[in-house]
Amino acid sequence: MDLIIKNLPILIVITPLMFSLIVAVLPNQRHSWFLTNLASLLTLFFSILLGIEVSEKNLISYHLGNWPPPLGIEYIVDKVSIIPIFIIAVISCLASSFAHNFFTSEVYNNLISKTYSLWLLTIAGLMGLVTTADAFNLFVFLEISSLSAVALVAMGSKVDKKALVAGYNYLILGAIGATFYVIGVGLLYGVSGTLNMSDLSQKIPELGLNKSVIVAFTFMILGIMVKAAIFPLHIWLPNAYAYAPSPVSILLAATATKVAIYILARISFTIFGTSYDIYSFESLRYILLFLSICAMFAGTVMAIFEKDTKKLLAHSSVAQIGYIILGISLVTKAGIASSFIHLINHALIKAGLFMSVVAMSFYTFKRIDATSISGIGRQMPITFFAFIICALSLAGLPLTVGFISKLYLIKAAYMSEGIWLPFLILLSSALSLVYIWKLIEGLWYDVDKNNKLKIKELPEIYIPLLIITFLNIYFGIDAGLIINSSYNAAEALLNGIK
Amino acid sequence: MNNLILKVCTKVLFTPIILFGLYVQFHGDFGPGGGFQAGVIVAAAFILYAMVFGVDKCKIIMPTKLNFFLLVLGAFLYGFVGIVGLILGEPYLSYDLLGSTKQSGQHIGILLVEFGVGLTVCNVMICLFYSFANFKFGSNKND
Amino acid sequence: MMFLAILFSISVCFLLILIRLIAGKTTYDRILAANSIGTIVVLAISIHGFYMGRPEFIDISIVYALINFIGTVAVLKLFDKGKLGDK
Amino acid sequence: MSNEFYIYLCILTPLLAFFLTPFLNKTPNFRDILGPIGGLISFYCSIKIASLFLDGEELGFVFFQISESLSISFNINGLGVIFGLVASGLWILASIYTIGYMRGNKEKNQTRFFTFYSIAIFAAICIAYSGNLLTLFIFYEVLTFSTYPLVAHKQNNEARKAGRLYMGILVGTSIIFLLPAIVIVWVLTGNLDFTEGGLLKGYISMEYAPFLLALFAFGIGKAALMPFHKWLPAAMVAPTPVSALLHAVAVVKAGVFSMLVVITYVFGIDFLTETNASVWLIWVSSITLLLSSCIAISKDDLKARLAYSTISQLSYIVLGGAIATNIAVQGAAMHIVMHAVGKITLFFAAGAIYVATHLSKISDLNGLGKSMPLTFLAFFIGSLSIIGVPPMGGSWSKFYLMLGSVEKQYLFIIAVLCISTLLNVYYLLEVPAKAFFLEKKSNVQVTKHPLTTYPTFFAALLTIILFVYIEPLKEITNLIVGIGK
Amino acid sequence: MIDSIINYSSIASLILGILFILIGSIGILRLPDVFSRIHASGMIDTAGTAFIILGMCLQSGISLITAKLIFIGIFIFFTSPITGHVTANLARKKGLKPITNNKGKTL
Amino acid sequence: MINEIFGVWNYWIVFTLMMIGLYIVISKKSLLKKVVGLAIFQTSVFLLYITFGKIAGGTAPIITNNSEEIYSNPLPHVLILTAIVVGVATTALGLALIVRINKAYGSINEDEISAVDLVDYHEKFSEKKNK
Amino acid sequence: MINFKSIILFFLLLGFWLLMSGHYSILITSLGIISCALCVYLTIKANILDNEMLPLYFFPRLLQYTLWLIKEILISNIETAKVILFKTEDPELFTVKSSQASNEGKVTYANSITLTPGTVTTQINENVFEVHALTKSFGDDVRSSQMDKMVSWLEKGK
Ligand code: NA
Ligand code: NA
Repeated sequence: MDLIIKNLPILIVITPLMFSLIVAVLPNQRHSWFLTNLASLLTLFFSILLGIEVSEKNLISYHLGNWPPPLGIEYIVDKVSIIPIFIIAVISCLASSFAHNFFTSEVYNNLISKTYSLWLLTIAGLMGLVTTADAFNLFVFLEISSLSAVALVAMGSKVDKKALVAGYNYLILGAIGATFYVIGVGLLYGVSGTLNMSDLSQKIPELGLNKSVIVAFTFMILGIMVKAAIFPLHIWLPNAYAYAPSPVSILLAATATKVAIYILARISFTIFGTSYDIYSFESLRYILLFLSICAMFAGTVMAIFEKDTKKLLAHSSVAQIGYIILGISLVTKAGIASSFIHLINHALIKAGLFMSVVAMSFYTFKRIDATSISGIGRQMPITFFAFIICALSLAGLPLTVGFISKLYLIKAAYMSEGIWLPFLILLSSALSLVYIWKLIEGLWYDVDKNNKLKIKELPEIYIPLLIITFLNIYFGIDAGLIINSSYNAAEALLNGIK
Repeated sequence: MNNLILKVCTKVLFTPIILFGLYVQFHGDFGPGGGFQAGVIVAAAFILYAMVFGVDKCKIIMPTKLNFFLLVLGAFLYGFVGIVGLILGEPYLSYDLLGSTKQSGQHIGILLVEFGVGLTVCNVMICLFYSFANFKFGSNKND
Repeated sequence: MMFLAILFSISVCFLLILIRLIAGKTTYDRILAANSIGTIVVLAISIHGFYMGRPEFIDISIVYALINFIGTVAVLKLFDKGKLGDK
Repeated sequence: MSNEFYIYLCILTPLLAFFLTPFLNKTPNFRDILGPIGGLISFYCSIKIASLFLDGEELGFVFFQISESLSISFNINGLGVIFGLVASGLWILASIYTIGYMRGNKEKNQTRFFTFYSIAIFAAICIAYSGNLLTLFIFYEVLTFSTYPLVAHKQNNEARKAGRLYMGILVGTSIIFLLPAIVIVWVLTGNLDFTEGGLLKGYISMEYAPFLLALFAFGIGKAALMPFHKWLPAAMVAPTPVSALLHAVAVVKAGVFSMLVVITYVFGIDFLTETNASVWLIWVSSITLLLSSCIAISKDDLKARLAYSTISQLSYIVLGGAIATNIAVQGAAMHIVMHAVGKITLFFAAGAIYVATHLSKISDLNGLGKSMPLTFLAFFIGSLSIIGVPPMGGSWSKFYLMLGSVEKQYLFIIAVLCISTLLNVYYLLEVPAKAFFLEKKSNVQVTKHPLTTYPTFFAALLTIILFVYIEPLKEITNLIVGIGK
Repeated sequence: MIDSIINYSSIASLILGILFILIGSIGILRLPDVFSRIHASGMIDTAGTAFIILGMCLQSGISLITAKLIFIGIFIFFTSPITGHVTANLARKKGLKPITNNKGKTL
Repeated sequence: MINEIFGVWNYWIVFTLMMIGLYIVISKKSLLKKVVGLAIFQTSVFLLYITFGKIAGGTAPIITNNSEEIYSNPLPHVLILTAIVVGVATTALGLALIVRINKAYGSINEDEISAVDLVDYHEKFSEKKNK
Repeated sequence: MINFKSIILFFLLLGFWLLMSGHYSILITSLGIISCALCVYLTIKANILDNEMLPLYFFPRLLQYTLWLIKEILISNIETAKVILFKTEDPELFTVKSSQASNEGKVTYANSITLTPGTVTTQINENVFEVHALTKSFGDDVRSSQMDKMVSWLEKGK
């Protein structure tokens, strides 16, 4: 036990990693599924232990291979990174628990074991991404996670060949993003001679005003912006989410971009936080603010005109990412906290929405078209109930997590920008009601055109779906935990800025 | 390519290339070698064989399943060596405890890790070749 | 200094063949030129090792020779069959 | 027993009824008696709460804390006392009447109907006693969702369409306008609690106040301010007891109640007077008032006419709030009660007529007065109350509203009130006049159900009683505006 | 004495090698078609490589390096005719006709 | 002097490669060429790292017996090696996808693929209408 | 299927390993033995361990032939250099017959032709080779079939 606690930061990475290797060669798909679940559960268990550790120690630093930083690679878990760690662990656990039937029907038979393997590899990549404190190591994990995610997306080609093209575009853009990031890291390394994040944050101010640092910062941020699907670099996202196999959609929607946003915050505040004054990044943050506002509206408008349900949700994700980035771009404690609140909450919301939509589309074996497959909610009342709750949460109704996010985001926006920003936020969230209403109306009101299909509830998805729904409500009622941890995270991040 | 010279010469080259690959593999820490290059060299032998005699024949020596298994095994070895350190109470990727002394521990660790890398790289290359071998460039418009 | 001079001369040869590689005319010309460049590079790497006083570089030139050969065969095969797979 | 107990009991009784009703599906008698009993308990508690409030006791508790400054809490204020009394009191009458209506009409799915009826009452009482905007909003939405199955009860295409419009407008306005308004209040003040004298004072600048008020006014779609009034006539497809519930007891009253709460406890009357933030609302409500009266005249369907009458009457209440003087607000608060009792009388009568004759067109009612004298008499009395003729309760509220506008020297409001009163006279009194004085058209079968007639008549009597027994109500309204403390 | 002899012969060998490579390169550039150019390329692979490697072998004496150099030489000797032949073979197979003066004899 | 020019030239080459790579990715319609462009783009980064790692007069960081040897900084090389692996993986995955796309669509041209998608969409739509 | 050939192959490989290794620790050497065994195993499994791969019967005369070939290569290199630098080429394409019986013999002959600059084997049809020569004199050299005889001599070493 002591051994486990000592090695927690690496355990959450290597557990899924090693399991992914074992799973890849298993001949029996059920066994693969079982091991995937086991790995996810173990990871969750380690994450919980880590959460307890972090609440006591504030910061856990782990040195790979006993080489002390800045020479060796350091893994750090603090009050900021514990948030994405939890998101990844929980979502992976929930989504993998019901994945088997979906993969059996949506993925070519000979690829199912490999799909599980890639799933765990994605988890490992994301976990590594969150924990590593080495700027280059981060790049490696960035690529591990996004390459395996690309492969996962492409697995959806049995249902629709568009998955291949979606995966391809994701790959190309993602690779460009990652390369941009690594260019930035290279430039920083060139001027500072170190790759360790905290070491970088100390050495960059010593350089004074340096053009390389500015270029590096720009490259890194641009690269991560692609990964985080920040408008207008989001074009890969809707198709990738929509055409991926269903459980993958859930996993990606809830974790991948969130982690990228976390990295964005890490880079801006941990690495460059100390040199904030030197370079007066204020002007840059207005660009981010502008983009996030664009994302809010562009995503919403695209979602309004979208027919395919999964794609609609993906477009809505683009808009929601806009909200999250908006909070970060305020560079205040309240702003960052609000963006972390929404980071968590949106993961819960989107996971729930995707899960219910996916459950509804299972028997039809195709994507739900918001207009053509209608009245499906009547045939699957429990799933529909969960869908409604999550949709209301997305709309920001009180007693759901969506309300808390919106509340704190608007407060933060008002506190630093005055009335116009809350106005824009409210306007875009009002617009978002259009597509939410469209979905609900399509799924519930429209007369059943598909009553020939035998659509039943999917029992195995009940528990994860209801858990997510419950969490959506529970954290809407007892918001203290999320709010406090987000404020802690914001404080920890802003400690970097002097 | 149904070419007598190519066939006969491939037969001759196949074995030495593999041996050379293994040589590079196990002399990694003395020269500019290592698992990465070794893997590529060994894979090159297989790829040459597959190009000249056909992928199907190559799959007799290196079946797809074995290929994938070895690929995973290599990666697993890489990770597992790290875990051994972890189980022995050291941080991940510290090989000090693998041998009797710190030096030999490091040496054995690196040897094993390099072997894992080589195995993986080699099999990844072969795997890639298998999957791309039958990709026919049709009359696609390319721009 | 001698090795530097040799390296320099090799570069000249390299450039000469490069002209053929670019000018080409037929694909086979280009393949041939590329193969010859490969051979030259193999030699250049070895000589560079001697120039740097680090003859261990020879291992690299062996690998390069190998890759050069297999690459040429692969390209030829590709132009023959359109794919690498079958006989 | 602690004072909070009464609030709990008052709220939990309809909730208990909600949970029990589905289990009593097999025994309709037990199921149906739950309503009146529950109503009695709740009404008793409401009276107790009212008397405690009049004694100056502080009543309220935090149900739970969401985050530091957000909570679900209940707190008693004057407006709440009035609305609580109305909701629980009329529940008794309505439930008795409903039994008669449902059985007389042999409606299907009665259990479901009663289930959602109870939850609607529960939501209404929670709204009445809510202690902050968040609680109010939540139960406002609960009310919307719980009344949806009631509106779409018949489950035919027409009902579904109406239900869609009903949900669309009420949920849409509440999320698009009301919720942002609440968020803005929280952002500005960091607090959502209803505060005497106004919460926003000192937190919002003059130029933004009207906009915030507009968000509230249009966000509270249940107040049926034009142009968000369409749901009300559309919801008329529902069975008459539902209409009664919607128009008289729960839904629209919840709307105007919320409006008044926002005006008195969030903005504060003094603040509105100082900033003139509500002047535009006077205009909007006046226009709504006149227009809907005109539309009412053009409607031949009795329930549709009553619906437009309701829209117009709601605007009286909003107008009272918008005038924002003590007396006008008092008048508005009184009008909640008066209109509730008056309108429930009219709806009960309309339902009774429908149960007896299956007629719903006014032009078909000629000469029915002789066969249903009590019902039409009740309709007549209810109409007089709504028109504002003494000795009916409605005269008090109209009087106060007039006084308020005089005090503010808004003469055109007086003119509006006068014109609308004339229109009221025309479109309401036409019904009993036709029933009593015109020839009976053809053979109309009249089969009365006693449980529909007597509650109707009792409700009519109540309008008269309220005229005489106005003192407690006055005291409570004094406390609302802070007189006599 | 021996050392300097070895050194000079090594230099001579290297220069010879370079000469052959240079001539081969010129041949590749100058000769009219792919079949003729293969001959020039063959010069680089044989004489050029051989002399250069010989020069380097003389430089390093009897050592591991020499063994490896010889290995490279053998490898290039072995593969050069293969690629040359296969290139020519493919060109013929695809119908490319060499420029010749004995047109009648062309197969 | 030479050193300075050389250093600057390195950056120019990196920059040129980068631009060529990006240009190919953006402008070419062939999915295959895009992957090639991406590979060029990534190669430019390797070159950038090498430039940083190079110490004037230093030799390759392979340990010899001569302890006074000046080695170039080995870390960038390790990093490049990792980056190359990542680059190879990216290219491989891209190619694998192209193979499958070619199988599914019969083309690897962006425009043709979207044309196929469009045709599919219309067929689906007209099917619905006919029903 | 461990036969004489495979054992010979093993020792050849081992010799190669030991020659190249330079590190003779127990670990590395045993790894070398394992590696050589693995190579032999793969060769057997690939089904290529035959006379074409390892023409053992060439060995007795191999050295002599190699020396002769090197001489030939040198001469033709100089000739080719002359052609490239000073003379105009006069290419010709012609066929010759080869007299070797085995594939490995033919391949050796064809490769020897190609390896000597100035001549390239372009096609092989059973025992008819198509050869491209840079000038007529190169062609005459091949047609004189001196090399053919040498290879056949090498082949008859068994
Ligand atoms: Na040749
Ligand atoms: Na030749």
